[in-house]
Amino acid sequence: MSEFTEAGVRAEVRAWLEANWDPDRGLVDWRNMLADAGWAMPAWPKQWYGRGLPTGLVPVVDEEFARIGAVGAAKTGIRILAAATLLVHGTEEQKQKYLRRIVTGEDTWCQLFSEPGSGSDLAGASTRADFQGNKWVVNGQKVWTTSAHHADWGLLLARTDWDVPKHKGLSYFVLDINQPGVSVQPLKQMNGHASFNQVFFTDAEVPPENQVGELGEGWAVATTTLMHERRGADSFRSWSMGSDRAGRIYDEERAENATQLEPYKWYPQRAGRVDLVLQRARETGRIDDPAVRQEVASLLTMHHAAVWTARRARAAQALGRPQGPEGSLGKLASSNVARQAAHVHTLIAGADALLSGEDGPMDGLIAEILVSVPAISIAGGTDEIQRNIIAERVLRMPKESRIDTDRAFRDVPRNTVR
Amino acid sequence: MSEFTEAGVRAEVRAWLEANWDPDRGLVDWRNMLADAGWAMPAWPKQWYGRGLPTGLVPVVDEEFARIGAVGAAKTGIRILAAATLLVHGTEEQKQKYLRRIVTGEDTWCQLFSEPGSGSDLAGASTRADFQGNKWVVNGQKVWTTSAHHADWGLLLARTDWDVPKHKGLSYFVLDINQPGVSVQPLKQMNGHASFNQVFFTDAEVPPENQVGELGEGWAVATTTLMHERRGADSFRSWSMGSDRAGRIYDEERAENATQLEPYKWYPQRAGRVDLVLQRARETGRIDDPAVRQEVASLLTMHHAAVWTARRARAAQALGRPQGPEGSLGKLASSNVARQAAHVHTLIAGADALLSGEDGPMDGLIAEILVSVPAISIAGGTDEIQRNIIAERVLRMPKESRIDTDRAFRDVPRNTVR
Amino acid sequence: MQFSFTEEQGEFRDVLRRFLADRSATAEVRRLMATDRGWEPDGWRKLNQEMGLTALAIPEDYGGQGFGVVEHAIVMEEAGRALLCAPYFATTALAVPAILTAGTEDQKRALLPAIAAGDTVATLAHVEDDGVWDGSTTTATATEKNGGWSLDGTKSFVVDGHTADLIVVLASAGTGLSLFTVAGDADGLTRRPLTGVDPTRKLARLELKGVAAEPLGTIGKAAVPLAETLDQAAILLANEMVGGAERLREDAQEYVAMRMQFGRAIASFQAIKHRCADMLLDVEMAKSAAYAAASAAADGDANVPALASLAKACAADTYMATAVTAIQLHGGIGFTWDNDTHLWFKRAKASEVMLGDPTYHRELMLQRWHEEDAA
Amino acid sequence: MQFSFTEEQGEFRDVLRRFLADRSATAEVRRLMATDRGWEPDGWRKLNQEMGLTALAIPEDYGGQGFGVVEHAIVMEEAGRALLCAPYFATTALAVPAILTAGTEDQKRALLPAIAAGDTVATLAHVEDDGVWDGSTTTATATEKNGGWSLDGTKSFVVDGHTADLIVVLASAGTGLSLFTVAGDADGLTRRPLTGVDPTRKLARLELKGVAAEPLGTIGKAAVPLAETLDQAAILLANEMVGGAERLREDAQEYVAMRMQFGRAIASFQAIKHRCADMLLDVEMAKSAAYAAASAAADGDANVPALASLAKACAADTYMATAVTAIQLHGGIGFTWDNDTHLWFKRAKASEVMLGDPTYHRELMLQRWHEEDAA
Repeated sequence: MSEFTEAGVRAEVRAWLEANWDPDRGLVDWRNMLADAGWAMPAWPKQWYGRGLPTGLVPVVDEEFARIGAVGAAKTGIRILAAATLLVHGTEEQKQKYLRRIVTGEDTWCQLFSEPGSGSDLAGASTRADFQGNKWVVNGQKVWTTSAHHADWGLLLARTDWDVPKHKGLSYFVLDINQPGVSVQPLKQMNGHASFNQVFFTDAEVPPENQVGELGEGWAVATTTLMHERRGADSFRSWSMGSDRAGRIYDEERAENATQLEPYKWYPQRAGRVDLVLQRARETGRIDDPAVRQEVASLLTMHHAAVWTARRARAAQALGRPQGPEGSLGKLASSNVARQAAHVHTLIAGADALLSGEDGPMDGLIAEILVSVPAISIAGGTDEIQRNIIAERVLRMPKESRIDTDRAFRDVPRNTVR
Repeated sequence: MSEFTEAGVRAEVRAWLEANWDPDRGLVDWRNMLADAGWAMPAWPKQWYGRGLPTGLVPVVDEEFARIGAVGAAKTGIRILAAATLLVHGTEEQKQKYLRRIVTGEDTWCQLFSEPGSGSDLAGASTRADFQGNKWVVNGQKVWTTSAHHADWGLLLARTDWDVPKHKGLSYFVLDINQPGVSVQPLKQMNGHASFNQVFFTDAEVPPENQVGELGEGWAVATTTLMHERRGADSFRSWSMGSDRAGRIYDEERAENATQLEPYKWYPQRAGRVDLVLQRARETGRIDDPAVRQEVASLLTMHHAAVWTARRARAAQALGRPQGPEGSLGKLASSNVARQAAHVHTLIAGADALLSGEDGPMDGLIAEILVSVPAISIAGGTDEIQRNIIAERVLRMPKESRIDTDRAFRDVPRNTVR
Repeated sequence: MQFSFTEEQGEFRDVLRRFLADRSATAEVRRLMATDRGWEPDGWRKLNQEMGLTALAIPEDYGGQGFGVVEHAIVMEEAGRALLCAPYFATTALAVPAILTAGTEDQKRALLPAIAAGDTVATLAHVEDDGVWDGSTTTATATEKNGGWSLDGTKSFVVDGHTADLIVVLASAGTGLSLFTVAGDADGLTRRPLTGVDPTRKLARLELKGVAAEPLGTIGKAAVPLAETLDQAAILLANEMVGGAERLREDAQEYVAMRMQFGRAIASFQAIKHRCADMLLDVEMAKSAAYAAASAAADGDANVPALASLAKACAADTYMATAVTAIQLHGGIGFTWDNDTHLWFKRAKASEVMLGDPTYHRELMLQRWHEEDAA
Repeated sequence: MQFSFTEEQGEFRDVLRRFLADRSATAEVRRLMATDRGWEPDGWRKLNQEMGLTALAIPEDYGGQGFGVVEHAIVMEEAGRALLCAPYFATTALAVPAILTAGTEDQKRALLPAIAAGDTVATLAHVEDDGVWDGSTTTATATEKNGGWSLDGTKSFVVDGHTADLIVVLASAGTGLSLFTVAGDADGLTRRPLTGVDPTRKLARLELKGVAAEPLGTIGKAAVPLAETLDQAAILLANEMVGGAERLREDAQEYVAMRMQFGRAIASFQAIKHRCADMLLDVEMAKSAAYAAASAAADGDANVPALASLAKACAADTYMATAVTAIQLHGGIGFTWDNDTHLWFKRAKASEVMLGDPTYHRELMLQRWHEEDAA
């Protein structure tokens, strides 16, 4: 059994918050206090702004923060993935340099993994890092990079050896975004937003101390990042949207959110906005059409079954039981739900589904659903990749035979960029 | 242009029929006359009971037969596949021996291709034929054999060489079913019918003159049979169900059909019986339910779109145009139609869908649909195989890489029988 | 709602699964389904008493073990998995809830102990020839004469109706819908087995001519108990269905791993892998719905009627789709009588329709939906 | 029905396809869709006159070429394939059929030659803010005064409504539904472009305040001409949709053949191959339905109303499904603005709804179905 009890943790955090919480403090100042007290990231180790708390007890801490209205550590965006990766693979110096400013929100991070030529096949990255003189020199292109335009640091996966199989020739770096060799350009999507970036490297530089993990071990490090990304895939839903209370710290948090959460503002629409369906069906009167009712009921069924499946997975996790199959299904389920939601929103809107922007239903929100849903079955691993994962890792079916892993990467057929 | 014209053919066959048709003639006697006159199989060569007529003009002959009520050549079952194969690959002696008795209906044939261990992968047949003394000796097992229990001859695909790749080691034979080494057993299906057989060979014998095509060229010969099977996949629908008119020849034809068509009597149910849907929906009153109406309309749409697609293919064929994609889609479309039909029949039947036999709707016919439809996406090539064929042959997508075609068949991993 | 089973529940499931794997193996299923009764009194009594199955969810006051809907649903799921040929669904998911919701205290004390002990097999006859599942078109009539009641009319689609010792019958008594208990061997009762699509669960049609009957609870007040009974039955059936679906999925998974074509296990083809992944998704979603509904029922959640319909529709669609896929993955062998897949396919088809098809339940679900209660 | 195109029809299609590939390349589509009008008068007049597109299906008596629905449908299919940004659908599939079915001989002679010549762009305004597609809830009114008529009310979802020279307006004249022609620049007519999901075909909302109008045909007798017009428009739209779907399918097919991941073209993955096979099946079925409906219309078949709804529903479902699949097969790149897939996706979404969604048309189809006539 753990040294921690729910009651003990609750009492301790409550007492500390009552003694220290002050909404008129500065945001960074307060988060530094959290870091020092170990309440910033309670599940992290004690030496790194945490308390080594079991993840099952973290919600207790969150509840107490919410009860008193206290602002927590910075958690939005890629920063938590960066931290999780550095905690496992980083050097002491790297942890010292980056972790505190992650927690305080002073630094913003982005993930430089996907490339035009390597989407589903992330290990096929062909952005190159060559050691020249006393530093790594990076050339190539990354894509689908959220927040690169206001990031300080990037988690870079780059090829350092072209003469070994693809997974063996990658290394992992922390790259300073704000340097002349890095050009960040917005990538406009079909829904009109430009919440991703393309990042171009032309002799961008990375000092050797910014290498994370061993040379050629970049894929293993990236796997840590990706595992945390998958686990937290829907975490943007739980990110604090900021409080509307008065106080300096709330003002600062709202300002932070305005920047940090901007790229994610269409994500709920991408998921289909099931929450709006009954209200819309009632308002439009389409709830009275038996054929529409069938589709609405199907959607609610799929949605709730997916929610309950996720809860089963979390409940098993909280009880420390081995992960069942239900844990790997959420991403695929969310694609099915979102597609059915787009269908139902169209059905409910009728002719109004033709309209967008201010002319469209809900000031264009319905139209935004219709043109955003296609992303959900692609972003973060296509449905096809998810089915491969479920088949191979959960159902233990034979792996697809590979022709790209047994030879030097330079000999693997691939598209030249774009 | 052809030497034939529609008007010319019509006049000629009409005149011949008016001069010769007599419903009180014996069935075999009449068919022998058809064979001699070339009206038995008008598209076949003149020396083999035909007239070398273009296939586009065959319907003209059929129309004239129908007009006067004349019985045609025997066409049911596997016999036409046997004939088509022998016409291409058979020796003069084989054609002489078998073709006339095929046309007259005196001989019944069956196809001995599928095995328990080779279904989708027909070329993986492991029934063996070994040349011993002066004959081939056959051992092994075939399955899914329609009409084997009353067949005279079987089209046998057997392995004659185990040391070459799978497609190279097969040979093709005509096997006499009525011999001690052949045991035919019924194979009961989930719908309660036993319209297929399993055929076991224990030192069954085939004389060398019954080999069709060269030794080791059996796969090419079988491909001819299969091509004709695919082309005529739905031909059982057009088989004459016999007339109810009076006359000796009609009596004999009805008796022939009772035997020959018995194994096929559930095939219309397997296809979903779309023809019954509107009538059933009206009789049960379910036609008034808007949700049911949506499903009925979807079914009718799928069904008619499939029918029209088949007609497009036939129209193009009749015009001598190259085969478009629409010609390869029928089998897959019929699976989709049948599944939706089973769904709609269930929806319409309501609680009655629980009942079968005399207690069930339409004396059990609806229940028979529900438990027969699963066969349509399997028999004659699974949906998965159809999609492979469409992707590879129509869309010219890359073939699945094969690990079974580059080595001696004896070294290919396979299930031992059952 | 409860989103995980307790360790005790898990152990109970494991024991039961092993027990039924042994006692309801497919050879036994095939033997029993070929009989007219569909189950054997001696064998069932023994099996039932060893595991206390009918007693499980009957309150202790009435001779039962007092477990709740979640435990009951576990038994249903395992029974569905094993395709148990027994009057378990009829007795515990139809008759017992009817007696518990409609019966007087005296009636519960009189009827339930024998059911719990496995001595009485019971069922519910609430549907007639028109196949309407909610009793709203009931034409069977109850007449009072000399202080006793007698029933006339026809009931159909009665699960195990020709073999049950005790039949709870829905009839109209002038003042409204009423439930009655009738003895299986009562005078004037003619029971005819119906030929069903699913040979593993038998149905019967009952003709009642002046059959002596005892009112179950208050005359004219059966509407609410009937509705509650049907909700509970739908939830239990949904759990049975996901058990069957899971079994089909596992068997198909095992088959494709073993079956070689083109020199490789067909499980290595991406089309097969993706189909299996989708099947897993489907079955896990339906399990979640069935479990959630059972848990809500155990909690007495206000949203139970909606969740019952949701779970029934979801499980029915999934069971049927899984059965279709399972046959497809087996290829030709899956269409043969000797392969076991069709046994579950037929149960899936019957269960799709039993208590109302998915279209019916989706409509009901929406009528019953209280957004604020949906967890 | 005709199940194959004649050689002349095939050649016409080939010429038109090459022509539009050149003149309506995606760069041009992107340029035009960014304009408020959505098309350019000079460019369109030139393109139209070179190919005689608006003249094609107008009878020779009225200055057209006198071809039938099948040829018209070929143009629509190719326009859908090329995503042609032009008032072609509004003019030839909505306004011209309305004029042909409702107008007097004099009106046809007066109106159609300028349309055939490409000098007049026309449209139909028959829907209002409630989005009811069959005109049954029309609230716009027509008033007679001094021997002339004037219209008041609002029309919405009017295709190219803000740019058309001539607008056929549905209004209620007391005695029943009536059609009127209104000049695009008439006094009292306010035209506001609507922001649409599909930027390649613009919609407008019209406010009419005492707008001078000429009755098209007989006052109060517009119901039948309107219904026939909408059937024909649905058939033509269905053909446009299958053209778009086919283009999406081909582009996706080309992309997967080129795109390498894991050291191989993704076209070599069985999941992709099967998806492409299903997409081909879908598109070919929808093409068959669209062609059959066009052929039936050309023949004056009694089942045209049912077939129009069938074709519209089938093509809409297929176009949308194909668009979804096409984006999926492109992966992330398919979700970007710079990739062309979304242009067709948005047209698919708009076309799904335009003239009534598939659910609406399936219901209509069944109401209109005459079994004996279905070939």
